[in-house]
Amino acid sequence: MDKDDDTSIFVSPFEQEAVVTPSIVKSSQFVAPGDDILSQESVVRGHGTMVQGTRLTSTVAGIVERVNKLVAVLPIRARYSAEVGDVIVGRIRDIVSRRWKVDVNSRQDAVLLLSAVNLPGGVQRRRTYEDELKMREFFDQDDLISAEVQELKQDGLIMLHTRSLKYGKLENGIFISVTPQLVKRSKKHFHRLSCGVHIILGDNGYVWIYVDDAAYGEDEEEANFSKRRENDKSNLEQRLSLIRVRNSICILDLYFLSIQPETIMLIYEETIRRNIPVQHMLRPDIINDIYRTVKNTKEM
Amino acid sequence: MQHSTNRATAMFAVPGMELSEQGNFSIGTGCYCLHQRVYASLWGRVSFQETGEANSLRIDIQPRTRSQRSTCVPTVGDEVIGKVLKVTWRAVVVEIFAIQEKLLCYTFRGVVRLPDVATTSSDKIDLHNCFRPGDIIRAQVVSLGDPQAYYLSTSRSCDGVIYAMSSADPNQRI
Amino acid sequence: MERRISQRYGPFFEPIHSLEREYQRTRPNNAPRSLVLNTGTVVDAAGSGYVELGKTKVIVAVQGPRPPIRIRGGVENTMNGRITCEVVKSSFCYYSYESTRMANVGRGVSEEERLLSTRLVRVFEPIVILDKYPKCSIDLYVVILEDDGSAFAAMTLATSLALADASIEIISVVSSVTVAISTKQEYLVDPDRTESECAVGLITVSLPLHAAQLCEIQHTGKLSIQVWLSAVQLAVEVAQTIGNSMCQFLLQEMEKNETPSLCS
Amino acid sequence: MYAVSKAEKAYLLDTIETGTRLDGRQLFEYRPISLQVGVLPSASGSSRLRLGETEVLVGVKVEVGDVVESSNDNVQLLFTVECSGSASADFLGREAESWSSELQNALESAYRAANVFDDERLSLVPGKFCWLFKVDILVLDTGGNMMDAISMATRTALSTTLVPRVHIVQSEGSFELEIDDNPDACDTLKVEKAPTFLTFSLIGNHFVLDPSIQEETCARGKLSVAVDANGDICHVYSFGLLDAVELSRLLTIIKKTGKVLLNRLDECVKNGESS
Repeated sequence: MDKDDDTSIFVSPFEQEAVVTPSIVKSSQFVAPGDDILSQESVVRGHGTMVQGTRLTSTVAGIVERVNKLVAVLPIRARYSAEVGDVIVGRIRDIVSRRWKVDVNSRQDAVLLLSAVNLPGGVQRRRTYEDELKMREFFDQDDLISAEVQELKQDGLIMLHTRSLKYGKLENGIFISVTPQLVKRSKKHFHRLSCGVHIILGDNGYVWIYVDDAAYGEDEEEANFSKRRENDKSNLEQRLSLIRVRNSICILDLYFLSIQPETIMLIYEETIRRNIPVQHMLRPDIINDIYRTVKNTKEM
Repeated sequence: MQHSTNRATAMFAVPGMELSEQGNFSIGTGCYCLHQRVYASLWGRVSFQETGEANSLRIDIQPRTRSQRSTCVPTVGDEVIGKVLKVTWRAVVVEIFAIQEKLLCYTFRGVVRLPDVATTSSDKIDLHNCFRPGDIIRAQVVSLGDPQAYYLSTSRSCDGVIYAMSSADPNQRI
Repeated sequence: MERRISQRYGPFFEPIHSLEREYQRTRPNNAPRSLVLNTGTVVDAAGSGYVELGKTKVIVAVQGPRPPIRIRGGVENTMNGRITCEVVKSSFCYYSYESTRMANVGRGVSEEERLLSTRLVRVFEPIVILDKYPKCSIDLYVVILEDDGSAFAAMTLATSLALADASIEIISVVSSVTVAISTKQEYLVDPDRTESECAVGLITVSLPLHAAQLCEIQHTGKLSIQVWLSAVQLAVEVAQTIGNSMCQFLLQEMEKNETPSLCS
Repeated sequence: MYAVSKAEKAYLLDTIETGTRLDGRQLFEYRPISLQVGVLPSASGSSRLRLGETEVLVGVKVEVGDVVESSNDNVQLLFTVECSGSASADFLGREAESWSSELQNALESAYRAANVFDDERLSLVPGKFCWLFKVDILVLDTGGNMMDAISMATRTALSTTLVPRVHIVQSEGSFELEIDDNPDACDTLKVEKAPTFLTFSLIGNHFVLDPSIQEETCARGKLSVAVDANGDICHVYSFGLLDAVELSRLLTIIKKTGKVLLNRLDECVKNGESS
């Protein structure tokens, strides 16, 4: 139980810094909606910009990005906008004929076709009518899955696929949603942290923190599942480190810091070093403390 | 509960009544098992049936029927009888009004989709030649389907149209 | 009682304390009012129950399990079964001046009715074995014909009867009772309207009969923990006796019905 | 509707079985609470409270009103709970109404039972005029356990409410009320008796205090109790199958925690005003 009159929890430091940004914008700068970006000749208008008369102005609050002549503004806080090849964590919202609708924190639900999933046992065949009836057994409503963006349709519809053994239903872990812009696109999304906890950093800002089944060196057999669960139950230590990772990610999200395995571990180890119990990690005073030290040790 | 102890072999049951300790009994309709005890979940007559195995009885509760109609819901594997409401190229919409010869209080919406109509050469069938709105068909529930309708199948040999209004129709039994 | 009726007519309420002085409880404190039970009152419904607790009269009709009728705009894509409830207080359910003020005359669903229906749904959600009724909705229609206190308890009893009558699988019949704590710290079981209004605390407890569990507790009024716990204890005991008599009633009904068919 | 997958629910249940929760809390532990008072300059008293992800804003407006129906109360409390549609998709349409009427009803009943403003100073003209405190509650964000957040915010808002001094001028049988010319001549309300709610969710076989929205979704029952500083019960509402024997154990916890919580709230308001 803790109460604090400190209002700092409402205002993340990033927003405070943003205020001092000058409105005359140089390269790679922060702009607010309506700010002039530049009046150079022959630029190509990208996302988040608008031509007003002769000026090019921003329509979102974000950072200006230039690629040759293309000028775009990347919003700092926005819904996820997909790119082909992104690894995402999504939640099944609905099942309609031969396809799942998946919530991926985007403007519209993504679509996962029945033909884009791996059948159990990994058999390669045409999806039969029986498979269609068993769709709920593969992924039921509200289930979390990891998947990859296969294709973007003209109207922005996101098509997913899980045609790889590493994708599929997520089990045995905790889900947490963060600002998608904090997750950098990288080659690797499945990480094993040094504390033994596995995470999937979805590009869409959904993060799955879990215990890897494969770590037990067992096959994915139903018989082992209950036994493994027994093991987990006794393994309180592991649960606590999972929760610690979750809270570390929470802190990163709160302070608008980039979420990568390194930064997560930085917070994680800082809290271990200070002997902060897991349940106190999200107390405003402690968060502030951790943030300051971490910021001093490493410019993030 | 006082009433439950001496009524282990009662003729009639009330929901929540303890029927027996779970032992050689297996659970039939209208009862459920909790903490190694069998309780009734329906109001009706209790019947014990031999299951064939030694010392094993199956407990069932026959619900008290006030009216002719029953309040069952279709489950996967049930044989249902319904009336065709609409025929499209891909599916037949059926109004289920009976499950296994039992009339229902409420009708449910069911759909026989093209692949479920017959086991063979399902892509060559013209549904309009097989079903007409108003026909009575027998079918089997294959899936709970989507929130709108149950999925039915008429691929078994005994399934299909069992009654049609007009004799001029080509009442092909599939 | 007759005097009370005539006195309560008029532009103002009389102060509650004077009411209390005149009022005399005619039965022992721990005895509920006479209970009348009936099933199958509504012929068209899948099942129905009727309960009289003294003057409080409640009728409940169950429709379903049936495919949900979409009243709400949003499409709900759940495969789970669900319970809906609609409570209506008849316009004549109070027999005094209040009827014009409190009863629902020509209005939509009143606040009180809405609260009662959410409560009733919550009582029966763990009781009905909803897993057996996927995609279906079980609709409860409650009419409070007359409200002379303990209406919610009567509603719960009547709904139990109606669900049993509709042959819907439930884990147990649910019994319910209201206990009022008077200003003199007496525990009054199954209070009527006057007693409920004068009480310092009012507890309604609903419980299934098969296990030592509680479905719902609602308490209003200020009490110390000890008093509260002993009141709940008393309520549980009375509710169990009421529940047992409800079971007896159901068994007798069954026997009455079945005897002819057995002979033939 | 907040969605939780079966796997998530299983993990949550298992974790609670070990005595910890998914955000690291113990079973009977509140999330961090941050509190601001005096956030609405035009209201007589206001507070904004954040309990984990739940955020509520409460404003109190003080008025003088006519007494209705010969009650002898000095104060009439009017609660309005508004669930903002931006907070949750559940708050659109009819769902919002049932949410707010339920919260409103619980608050009203608890405050009525606790008889909070039984204060001589608040007496106007008995039977003719009384104070009318309009408490407007706006739910800005839902992260579970709205009841507790609302009751705490309401209590703090009321405790910072300033009531102007009023002189009663009696002339020829009719009463006139004159508000003191000095705008600083105000009394603060005494809210020692005001109760606060403590809400438990029943998850698996365990009760957890202050459930998050995820825990609420996984819960099979709820127990919400309003206690005042003396540990007396002002309102109870529970649903879902719960063991009768658990009740007395929980109530002692409630009594203890409620006292601590109320003390901390009072302290917090005091410190906030002095600084």
